[in-house]
Amino acid sequence: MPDSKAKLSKSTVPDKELVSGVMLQQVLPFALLRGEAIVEKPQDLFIPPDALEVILEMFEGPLDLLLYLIRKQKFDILDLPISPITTQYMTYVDLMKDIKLELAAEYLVMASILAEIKSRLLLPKQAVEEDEGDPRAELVRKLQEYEIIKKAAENIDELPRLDRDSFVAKVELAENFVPEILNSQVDLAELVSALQGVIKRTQAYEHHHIQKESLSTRERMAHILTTLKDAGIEQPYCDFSDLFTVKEGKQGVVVTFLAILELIKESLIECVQTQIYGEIRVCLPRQA
Amino acid sequence: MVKLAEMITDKIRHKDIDDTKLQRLVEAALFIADKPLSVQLLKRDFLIEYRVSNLRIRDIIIDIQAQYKGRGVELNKVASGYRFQTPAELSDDLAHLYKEKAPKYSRAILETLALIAYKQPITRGEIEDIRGVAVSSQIIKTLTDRSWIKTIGHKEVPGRPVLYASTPEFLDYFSLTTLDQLPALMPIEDFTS
Amino acid sequence: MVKLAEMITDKIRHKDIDDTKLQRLVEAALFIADKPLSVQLLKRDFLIEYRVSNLRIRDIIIDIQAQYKGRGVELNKVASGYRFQTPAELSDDLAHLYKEKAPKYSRAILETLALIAYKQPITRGEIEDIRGVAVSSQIIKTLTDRSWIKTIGHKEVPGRPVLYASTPEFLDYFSLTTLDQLPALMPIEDFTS
Repeated sequence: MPDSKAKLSKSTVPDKELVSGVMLQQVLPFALLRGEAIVEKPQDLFIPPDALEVILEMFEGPLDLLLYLIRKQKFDILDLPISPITTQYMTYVDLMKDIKLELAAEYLVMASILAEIKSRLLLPKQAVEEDEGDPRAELVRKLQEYEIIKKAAENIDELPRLDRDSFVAKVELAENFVPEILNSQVDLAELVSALQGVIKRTQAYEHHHIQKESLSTRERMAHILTTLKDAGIEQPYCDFSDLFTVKEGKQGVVVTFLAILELIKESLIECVQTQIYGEIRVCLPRQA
Repeated sequence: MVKLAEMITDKIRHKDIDDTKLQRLVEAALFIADKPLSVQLLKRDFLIEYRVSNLRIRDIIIDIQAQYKGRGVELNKVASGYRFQTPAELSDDLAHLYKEKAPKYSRAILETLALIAYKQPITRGEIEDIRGVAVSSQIIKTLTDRSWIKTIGHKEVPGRPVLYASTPEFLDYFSLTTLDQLPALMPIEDFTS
Repeated sequence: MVKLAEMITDKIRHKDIDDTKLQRLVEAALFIADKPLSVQLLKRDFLIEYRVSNLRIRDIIIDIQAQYKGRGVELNKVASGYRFQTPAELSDDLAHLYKEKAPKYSRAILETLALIAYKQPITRGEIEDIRGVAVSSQIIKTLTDRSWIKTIGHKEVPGRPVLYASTPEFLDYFSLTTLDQLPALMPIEDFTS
């Protein structure tokens, strides 16, 4: 049905159809349907229900509907003519009900607010208490506040945005790209439990001497070997005395000495003395 | 903990880098990152091995920006950093291809977003008050899922309602750097014609 | 059908485009497309409104390729078309951004490491004797790559097997100053019984 394609087309409403007076808006075109103005007198004019639904659903709420009515008729918002606005508002609310539009409670609350303002305005001026201002003031404030936000939302919608007005550049990585591999974490406890696992598995207990005390000797053995290796080809030896650090005290000397003895025993180093009472030199064994 | 992290960084950040190489790396990083990169992020994630000052990175970025002037993409500063994007002048030519795919947002979403952006921090009740209608949970969810809004605490009134604020991602999406750059709110108009 | 499509295309393809604009558009298209673009695709999806020959597009692409030489990204030809990529030379530097976790070390690796730490200097054969299984070269390589073990010489026995010891890096990793600080193994009586 082409009727359902009705569009709200505020800007194209011909000016002559707008009555600029305040109280006489009987013919209010608020939309064009296939080129014809739709006016808000449903009893006089057939409005296809589909089209009406589209139009009514466009309102974001009672404030939006009120703003629309005010703007369309160029009412002065600061001097709001409550009576015609209330009438028109109620017409729309009735329409919404008629076409079974899910009518939010907010619309009915607004209707009662309008009715209340209207009744207060109808009271003789003297009856209004001194300190009570214009009963429309609060409504006007809300309408203005809402209109500012309505406009702000429209502005935001028009801002250049990604994927509509601007697009982010994206570039592939080279074929040879390999992500960094994070090393696995190891806990000291895991290391200990691994070793204890080995020990438990071992049938013979010949490695019982693995204990804390021997470690310093073992470490010193590794240290001496490293020193000798680092001594290089030019001078593949080290003076015996250089292996000892006086700072370490007696215990350090003992550990170093034990380490040297153990290394000699395991044929990992050799000690040479080129002359009697000469310096003892420690070196790696000559290659066979 | 911070101490340790600093020590590690100091240990890693040791290599020198010349301007040509630095520029290549920064350029490549900006192109492959899936989000805008700040100077800090560039330094932390891409230049970890190099000894390079924030000032030098900033200078390089300014150089790159100049070099891309008038090209098919330009280097823009948005709220959370720098990113390469197509210039506004090309949007008409490029947009037709993506028009159907571009997400559209309802007035309800845009009005809620506008209220949060302009009046933050704001509660849901305050939004409902100004809009005159209830704010559905779906709207809040959509805005949160897009990372455009976040909760930043509770208002100390009965019920302690959640307070919403906008995020840098919101500004990024609209290619803005700060909230100041949002269009000015319309001054209250006199409606008399 | 083909005839009709051609006619439509001819009708749409009517605008002239200068080289500067063409280059900007092609460049932008290549940067925002989510797949490589062939000359045909460029023409169909991004230049539909313009009267432009394949040859001209190809020339523009060659120009762009030249302009990006030595920069942070380069324009490469792959099977299905052209796409911007980071240069191969930058891969190492960019690797930091994408991190993958290595799998946890196997029991074999941990046992080998523990034996080297507690029994150094030690040969591979000795480790195998104690563990009762062969020590794969991969295990030695993993621990060497990690800089946790090193060779410190040869044992003067037949075959002169290499001797392994732990490194200062090993101590650093476990926050130890000396090997003495390695935890004592379970008390002797626990495993003599």
